[in-house]
Amino acid sequence: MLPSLRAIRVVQSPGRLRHGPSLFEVDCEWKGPSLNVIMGESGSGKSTLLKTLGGVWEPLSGQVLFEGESLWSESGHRQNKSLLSRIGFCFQNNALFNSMTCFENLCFPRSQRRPLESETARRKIATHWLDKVGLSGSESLFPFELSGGMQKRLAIARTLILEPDYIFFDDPTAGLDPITSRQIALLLLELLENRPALTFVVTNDEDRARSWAPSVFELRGGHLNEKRHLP
Amino acid sequence: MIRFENVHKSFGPKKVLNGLSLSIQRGEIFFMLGRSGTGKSVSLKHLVGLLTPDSGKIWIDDTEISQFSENQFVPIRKKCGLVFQLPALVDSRSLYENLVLGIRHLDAVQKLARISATLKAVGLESLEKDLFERFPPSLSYGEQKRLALARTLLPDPEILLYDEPTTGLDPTTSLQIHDLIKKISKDFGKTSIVVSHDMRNALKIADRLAVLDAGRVVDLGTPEEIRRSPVAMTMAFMEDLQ
Amino acid sequence: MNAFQRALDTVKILLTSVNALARGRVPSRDIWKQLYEFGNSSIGIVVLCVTFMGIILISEYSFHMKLVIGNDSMIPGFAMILLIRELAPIVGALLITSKMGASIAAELAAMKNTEQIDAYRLLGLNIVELYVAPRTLASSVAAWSLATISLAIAILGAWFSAVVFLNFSTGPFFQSLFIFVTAGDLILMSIKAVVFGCCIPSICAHYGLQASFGAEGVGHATTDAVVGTSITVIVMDFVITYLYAVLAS
Amino acid sequence: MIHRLEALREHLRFFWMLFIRLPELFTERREFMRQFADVGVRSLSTTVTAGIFTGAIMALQFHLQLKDFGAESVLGGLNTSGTIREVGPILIAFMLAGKVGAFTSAELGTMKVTDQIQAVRCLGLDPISFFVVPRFWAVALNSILLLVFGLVISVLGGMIAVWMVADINPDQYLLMVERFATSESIFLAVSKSVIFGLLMGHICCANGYWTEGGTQGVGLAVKKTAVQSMVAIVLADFFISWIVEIIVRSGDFL
Repeated sequence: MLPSLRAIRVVQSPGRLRHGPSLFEVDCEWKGPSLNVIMGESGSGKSTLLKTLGGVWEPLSGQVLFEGESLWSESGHRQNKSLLSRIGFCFQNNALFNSMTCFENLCFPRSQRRPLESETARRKIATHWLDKVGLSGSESLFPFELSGGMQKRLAIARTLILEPDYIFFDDPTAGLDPITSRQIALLLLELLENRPALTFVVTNDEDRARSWAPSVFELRGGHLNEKRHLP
Repeated sequence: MIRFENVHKSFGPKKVLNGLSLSIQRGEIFFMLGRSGTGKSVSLKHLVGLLTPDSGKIWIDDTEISQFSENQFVPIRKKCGLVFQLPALVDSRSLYENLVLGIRHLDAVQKLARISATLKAVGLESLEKDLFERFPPSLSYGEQKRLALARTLLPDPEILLYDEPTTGLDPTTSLQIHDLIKKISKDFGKTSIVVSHDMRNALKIADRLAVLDAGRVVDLGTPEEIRRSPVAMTMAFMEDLQ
Repeated sequence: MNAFQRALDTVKILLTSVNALARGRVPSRDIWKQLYEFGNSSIGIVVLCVTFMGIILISEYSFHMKLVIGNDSMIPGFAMILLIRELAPIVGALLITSKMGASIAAELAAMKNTEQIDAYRLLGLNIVELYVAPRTLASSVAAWSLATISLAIAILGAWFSAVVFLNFSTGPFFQSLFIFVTAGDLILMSIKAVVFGCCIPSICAHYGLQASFGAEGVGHATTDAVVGTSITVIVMDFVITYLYAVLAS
Repeated sequence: MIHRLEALREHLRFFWMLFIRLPELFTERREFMRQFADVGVRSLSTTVTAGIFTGAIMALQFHLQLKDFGAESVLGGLNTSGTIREVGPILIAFMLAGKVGAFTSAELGTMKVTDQIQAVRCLGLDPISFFVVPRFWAVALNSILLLVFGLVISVLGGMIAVWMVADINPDQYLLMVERFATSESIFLAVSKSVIFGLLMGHICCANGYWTEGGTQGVGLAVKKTAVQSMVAIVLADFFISWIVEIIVRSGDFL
């Protein structure tokens, strides 16, 4: 089944407050695997939009449909578990589990999502992904012992290790110096190449956006405007 | 004017400054660029005595300050104003009280005169009428940064030190901040040392740039020299600008 | 967020934790780890504080008994009853609150800052079951054992100070102890210790999870957690003592 | 063990510095007044709650113990003197350690982490006399006043609890208070309040000012303040009671 995401008049208020003026009203559809970049001034709510689309927060009104299916059941906040397992979210602050080593940070999510998988297979995949993002050798380090760039690499590995069909990156190059941020951007491109997933990346760095996609979506004035071609 | 001579500094096992040698002329806008963790901010903090070097010499004008005590740094801090990466405003005090922290010795009339001139210089004249009622948390992050700059400017220091003034700011605001640095340095004849990793804006306003790597200067020169420089680290920084 | 909403949210956290524990969804490895963490970190200060208070109680009571009845033969019994029923559980709980409770609030606030809590949610995990449940069981077991251990050592301390300072002899000391201290007192202490122990993690977790962002948020969350838990412990102690008084009389 | 001695020496030096900078309080008197009012208002409700419930708990305990001896009549006096001498100061101080102490170290810790302390230093001001000295005296003086006020409230708490459980009406309860609340008990209670106040003021300012390590550091500073305050309070209580015992019963003890 080709991944597709449809946002029907999705309205969201700023951050956790759940009240106050609505930040945006978005009505869009994405069909098939693609890399979509969303840009916008800081404070335009692009991060909140990504979290609403990515199932972190329930939309105030309107619906987010993954292949026609909604993540949030009408009754309460119970989330559709099987759909949730096909989503990978990479947070701006990395959200690394600081009580676990790098290796455990990768094994833990897989043990939750693929409980039947054998321990050895899981360890092999974790080691494979550590090499893929260039962190081989730092298996036993804790997140606070890593540099900014290395933490971001681990966060990306942890997001992709679940082989998700829907991938969300919240400003992956924020707070990094230009050289590290370019390395991370190239790493993303390399990892997402010919991967059948519908991917969204939020950023306000035009240099990086240019390397990801020829044109971008722009969140301004509470609406997600269609493609803007980058010079 | 300001000279580092083979300065070494390490925090426990981590060596941050590894023989830094550098000299900066009066009235110059001097940029120090480098990846995070290469000791840029640490070198600034040595100039105002927040850190003391393990070895090596540091001169400001013709006084050697590497072994100075806390009191000896008081006059130095009047001469060098440091603008921190975070606004570092005192949230529990009004904007006025924040601004006059550095000029408490002046009388009220002088204070107000200087404040209005400095607020105009940093583009915050609109705040002038409610300095007494408003508090830092009510300002936007960009405004807080400008107010912190005004606060550092008020004691009229000869040298201005900027610690990553535009990190965390969106592209448009950081452009405005860079223009502000240039205007203040040229209008008031201040020597400005700016630590940053924003090469594009640095090349626009800097008189000279130094590129640091692993606590040492690996490249030094005017913007033109830096654009054509064969040094690997500089080229890595330039890649974005093609 | 007013007091009632806070109480509601705390009860929700407590029920989720107890439910997870009852369903056996909490790996015993976590529980043992937390039990060690809770006991090991607070044993020293709890024993120290309760013992010193026990010693002082003996001299306080002798001062009062001389005023009221003239002879101080019954002092050890009286003093120890107050220690057993009130001070051992309360002081133990308040120390656990500041030592472990504050860490729970600070850690959860920091985890919220780096969005780890959202990350756990996306893996279909409930942070309360994962983080708070093992600590709830560990805290109530630790509260009870610390109260008991510190009580025993406090009685030794009291015996020592009675013999050395108040020229008591050992025989009457323990004799008055056994006359006055009934099984009911020990049960009351145990109820208090367990009740306080299992509420501390939930109250602190509530404050941690409601923390606002930045260093300010972590600071306020930790402070409010310590204050909120301490007040709750004192009020709960009064309620339990009041019920005991009504039932006993 | 050396680590502990080292820490103790640091604390003593910090405490001594706060004292000799007392005259500098005059230059920051407006900040001191603002801090004093702020701390007082913020912790009044906690003090009242702690006072009432401490008194009530102690009253219940004494009631249960004296019930079999028919010595109910002395309950009022005994409870008052028993509470204000020993358990009252400790429990109320525990509450204030959180509400006043922990809050101040969180505040100072946040200032340290957001570079406010470094910034003020670079503007030629001494951060200790600018931030710490006014807070230390605001916390210390407030704690002393609030502790004494809390003890007075605890008499009220005892009165209500006894009235509810053993229906001894208030004036019967108060009758014996004068006889038992001897000047020695009051002196003991006040001296404990003063020493607890100074201890709490110092511990919270020291931990706040020494905060390191970003957001986690602030949480750790608050935890340290709470724990250290409680242990210091119990130890101080022990030594004060012991010393007063010696003075009052000079022959008796030794």
